[in-house]
Amino acid sequence: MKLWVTLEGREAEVTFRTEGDRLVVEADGRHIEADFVRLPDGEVYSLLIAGRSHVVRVSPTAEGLEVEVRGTVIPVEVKHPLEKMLQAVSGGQTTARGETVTAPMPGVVVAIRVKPGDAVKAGQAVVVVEAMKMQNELAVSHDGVVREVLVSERAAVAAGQPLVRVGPA
Amino acid sequence: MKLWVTLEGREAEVTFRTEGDRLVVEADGRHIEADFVRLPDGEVYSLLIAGRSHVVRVSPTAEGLEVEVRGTVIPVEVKHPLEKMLQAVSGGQTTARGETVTAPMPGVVVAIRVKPGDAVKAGQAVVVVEAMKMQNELAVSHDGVVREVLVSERAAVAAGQPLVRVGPA
Amino acid sequence: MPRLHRVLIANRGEIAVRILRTLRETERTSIAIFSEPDRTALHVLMADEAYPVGAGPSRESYLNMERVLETAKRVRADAIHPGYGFFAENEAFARACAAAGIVFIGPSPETIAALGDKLAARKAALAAGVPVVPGSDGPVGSRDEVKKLARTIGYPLMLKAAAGGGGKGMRVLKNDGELDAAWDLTRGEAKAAFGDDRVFVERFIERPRHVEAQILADATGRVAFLGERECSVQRRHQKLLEETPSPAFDAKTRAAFGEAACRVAKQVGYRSAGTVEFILDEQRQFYFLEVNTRLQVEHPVTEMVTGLDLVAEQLRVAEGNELSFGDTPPEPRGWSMEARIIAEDPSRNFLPSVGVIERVQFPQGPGVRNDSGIYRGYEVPVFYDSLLSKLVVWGADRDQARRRLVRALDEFVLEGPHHNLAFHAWLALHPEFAAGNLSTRFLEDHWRPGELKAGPEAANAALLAAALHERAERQRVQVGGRENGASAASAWKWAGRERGRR
Amino acid sequence: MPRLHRVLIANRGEIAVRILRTLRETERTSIAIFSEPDRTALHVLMADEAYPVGAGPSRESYLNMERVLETAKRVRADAIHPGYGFFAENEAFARACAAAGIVFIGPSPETIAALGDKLAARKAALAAGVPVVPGSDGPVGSRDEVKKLARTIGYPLMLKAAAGGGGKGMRVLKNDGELDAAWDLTRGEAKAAFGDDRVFVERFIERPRHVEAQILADATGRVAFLGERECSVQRRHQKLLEETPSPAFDAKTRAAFGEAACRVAKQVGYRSAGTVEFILDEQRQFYFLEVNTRLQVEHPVTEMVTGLDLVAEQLRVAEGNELSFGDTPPEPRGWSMEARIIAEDPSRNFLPSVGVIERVQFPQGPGVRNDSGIYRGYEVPVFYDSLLSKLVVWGADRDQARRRLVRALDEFVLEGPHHNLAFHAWLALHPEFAAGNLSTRFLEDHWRPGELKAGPEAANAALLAAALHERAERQRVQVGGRENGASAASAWKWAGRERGRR
Repeated sequence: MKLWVTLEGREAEVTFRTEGDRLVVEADGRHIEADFVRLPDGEVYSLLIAGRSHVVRVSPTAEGLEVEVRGTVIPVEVKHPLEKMLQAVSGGQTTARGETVTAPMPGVVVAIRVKPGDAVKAGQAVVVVEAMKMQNELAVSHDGVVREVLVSERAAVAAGQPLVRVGPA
Repeated sequence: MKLWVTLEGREAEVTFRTEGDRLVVEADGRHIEADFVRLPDGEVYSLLIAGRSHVVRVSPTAEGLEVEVRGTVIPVEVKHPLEKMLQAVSGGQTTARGETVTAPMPGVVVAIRVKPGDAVKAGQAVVVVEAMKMQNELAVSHDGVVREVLVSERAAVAAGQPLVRVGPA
Repeated sequence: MPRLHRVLIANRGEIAVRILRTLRETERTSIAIFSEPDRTALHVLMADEAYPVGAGPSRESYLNMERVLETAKRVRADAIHPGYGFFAENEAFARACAAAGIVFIGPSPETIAALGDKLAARKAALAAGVPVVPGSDGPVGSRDEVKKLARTIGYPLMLKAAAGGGGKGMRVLKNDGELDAAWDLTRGEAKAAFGDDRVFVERFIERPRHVEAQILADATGRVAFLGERECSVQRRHQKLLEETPSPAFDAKTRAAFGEAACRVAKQVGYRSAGTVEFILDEQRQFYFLEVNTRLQVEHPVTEMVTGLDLVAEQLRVAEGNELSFGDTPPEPRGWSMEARIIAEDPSRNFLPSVGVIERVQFPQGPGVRNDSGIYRGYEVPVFYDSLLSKLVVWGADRDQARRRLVRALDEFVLEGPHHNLAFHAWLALHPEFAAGNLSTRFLEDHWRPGELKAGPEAANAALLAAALHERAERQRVQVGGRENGASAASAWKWAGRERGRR
Repeated sequence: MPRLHRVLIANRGEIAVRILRTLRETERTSIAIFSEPDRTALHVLMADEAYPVGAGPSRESYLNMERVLETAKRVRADAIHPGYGFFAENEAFARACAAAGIVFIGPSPETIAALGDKLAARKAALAAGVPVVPGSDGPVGSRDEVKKLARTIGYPLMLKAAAGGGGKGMRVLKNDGELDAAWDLTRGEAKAAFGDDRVFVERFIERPRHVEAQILADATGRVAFLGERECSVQRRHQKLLEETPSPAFDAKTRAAFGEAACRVAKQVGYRSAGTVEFILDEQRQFYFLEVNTRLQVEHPVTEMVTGLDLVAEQLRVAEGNELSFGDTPPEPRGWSMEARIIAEDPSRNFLPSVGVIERVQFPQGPGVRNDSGIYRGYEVPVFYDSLLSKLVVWGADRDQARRRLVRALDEFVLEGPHHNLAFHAWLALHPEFAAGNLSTRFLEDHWRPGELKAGPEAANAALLAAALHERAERQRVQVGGRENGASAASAWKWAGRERGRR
């Protein structure tokens, strides 16, 4: 089976097959073999790669997978051939699309730092949400212009609720 | 709902109902109320009985239930009205039926102490099975006469495998 | 004073569990209270008795003084242990307990009052001849007042909530400009956290160490010093890792330090367990900061090296008995560290995280202790703070303790909310940490986003895991399952946001 | 001697996990080996490296000397730690390691040989002027020989496998009649367990205490005594609960005891960690029993009171270094107890149990240590012994340790195989145990089937749980689901059998 896997910023074309409890992977030139077994509790695999023992925990997230290896969480982006092709077509200039700042968790809006029309720089805090007794400054990830402010101060917000929409600069 | 519950040798007629997170039980004259919630992992209930906190774990077994309360396992026999009636009809002289001694776990038969026709007394060891590096003497629970010996010495046996059949005395 | 048979714990989470363990070990009845969302919290499940006290928000339950006291009276509690936070340092609550004929396990209301206000505490320290950090003598009423003060003391200054503690409601000011930004935010936090928006300022020491003294005083006024704890590794004034002894101390410093701490305690007629907080400047001169009139989150490291049970000692004092060790506390043995395991995402600026504990396996084996309020399947509520567990280790010396911490973190399995296990592993392996070169600016100096990159071997394992996941999913995955390329692409863009939602 | 970087653990289960924890903490590479059914065992998952050594039965894997050594050589192991059992006390294996240029972590092959044979060990003790229990001077060849001996020493006698240990292959004889019954069974067990059916006899002391000395000797022949362990609570000569210090000892006895243990060790030029076992008669006179030339299952209690890591000390000695404490071992502090958590059913005459660990929550908090080889979802294999976990507690004194054990047992959740948690709770709460009145006959004297009856409050809770279960099952349960009344009735009869199957 063939996949495109993006891991720590690098994308690689990956082909793999399994023979019984052996896993054979080819990724940009490298050949990796492992003895694998799925453990009983959760999506957890025990891998023996040339004798080295690894327990890896896989949890799907909205943008792909998170794989935990010895406490470190490694985000992994997996794409299938067609998906890959479509993305190529769409050009994937992701940063030109603008973004929406959402509440990362339930809380209360204690400050709004921008108004529609304001220009914002990547990393600039636009909203302050208080949750778990901490005030959290929520920032935009790209330069842009504020299109909408969707909440008011003191408003209680739910996890994932859109707070501010920002369009391309 | 009505049940017959046998607990530590005593059988009681039990009626119960739930109202939201309240459980109301009547058992031979006694009235017990509890606040209950099922916990997320396994069949485990948190009970607050007049403020006293109990975590009870329920696991079904062949003969009924095992309820674990603070580390102590309490076997509980539950019967439904019809079942109860049928048992009444059948008289339930269970000891007259004879029994079969089975291997409680995988192991090797290291000794057979009886042959067909032998009279055996309750508690008498009839077979020795070695498992987990221990020799375990398996006894009959009632007086009787050996009908069949189903294995030979040195035989490897599986859990639950019948070893000796004993008929009524 | 009769034995305290029935003790109500006016708290929740790991500290409530910690306290009820000692109650059980001393054969007392443990009585828990719980808010609605805490019906299935671990302290409720483990207690002998448990009673509801209201809705989720603390103010409606754990901080609902009438309800808590009414419950304590109704269930005939002999005493109340407040834990930390909530009513732990609340004078009015302590008085109300006394009025209700219930023993408050802690110092007297007068002591709490005298030390609860940071400014009064400063005065007490000065009266006891213990040095304090230069600053405003009282609350400051306006930005301008602060600016005036800045001319004399000089920037950087620290703006602090008068009623504050636990690092909440504090901000550093490098200049007048930062003051303007921080003024409202700090007073807002102070108001929200303590219902008191008074703030004051003091000189900000660039690279201070935070070192505190554990004291234990009996009813007769005998005060014992149980060694120091260094809590320098902090983020936003929130302690992350504590240890005892302090790598900055020699025997001479320790003696002077303990002596100063006891002087402050005697000055205010202290009783029960308490913590005298100091900061050390770069010259290792210590200045009095404040007294926490409660059991501290990090008290276990002191227990690990002394073998004492501080909660048991508090109970002894509350019963009017002398301390278990009389006049001579046990010699500390070895070294202990505590890592606070918090529901937050180090890779996203430590954003708090919530959710269900999907899987948890605590590290075990020699020299490891877990104090925790979570279990598999438990949903971490949003109403309370995000401390999930405390991983405490002991070693014969600092390096064994540190390596044991690394080993234990490596064993720790925690799935569900994001957490800071990997951060602690980074910290414990950092050469400056290993060398004991600590300060409260450790993170500003050494932590950079992206520090948690996995090595090539882990990356390989992750690659293989991804392949195995796809194999497992093969049936369910339809190629291009996301409606179109654009939204597949947008998954990228949203990645940041999404991860926060878990 | 160079540092041992790569250490292969020729063992499995909790002790393999225990050893690899120290390897990780001392920054060495841990190399596990595993049988086919152990591919998912905890020691394999936790090790840095893991290699297969054959099929399930020990003889085909963990006891397959060629395969294990070939593996150690192939993966370039610097040393092998044997743990306990398997090759731990196997002279030939130790020699083969040396021949292969691999360090065997333990005493020399000569020492193992000298002490492995109980009769040779008796001679060594006598030579060192240490008293032994009167008995046969060598193996006994026939029933008649034993009967002759019985005339001089007198019944009761103990029939023991010459190559025995760990309580396997031992039987008590009260008279000639019992001898006839026990002779074949004992030699059968001896053959099965040790491949050697030689047996010998010694005087059986009616109510002995089992007390053993932990010793640690460096390469230069310096021998340290690290305190005693009392292991009197046993069933069928299988230790169930161990503690240190012994409630039977005063300082004077301890000094004489330690001195005797060191004499035996010096007599045979002992090296590394070892245990000198004694029995105490009713007059508290101690007699040498045997030397276990290995790390003991119950070594953690010694670690709890001394703060030492015995595996780390073994590594130091194997590297030719002196002990971490030089000449003066640390003063023991407090009291420690270890409860062996075993897959067996106390309510069915401790019948061994197997199965999947459906749920496990280890007790946590102050003074609690778990050394375990299990995890949720793990299936306990039938090939190896049934020790699931060791619950170790520490207290400032015996009573705190005992009450902490009770508390920890109460917290312990273990679902799947039957286990002896409730038995240990019964034991820890028994007045005779609390009083320290122990002997190896403790169970014969005090344990009766049915001791584990739950109290009325627990019975009520169980009743309610049954009701809630029925409610949950309401849909699935068809009334009379069992085909007919007869088989419903027979469910009763079969109950006993069935429970064994879980």
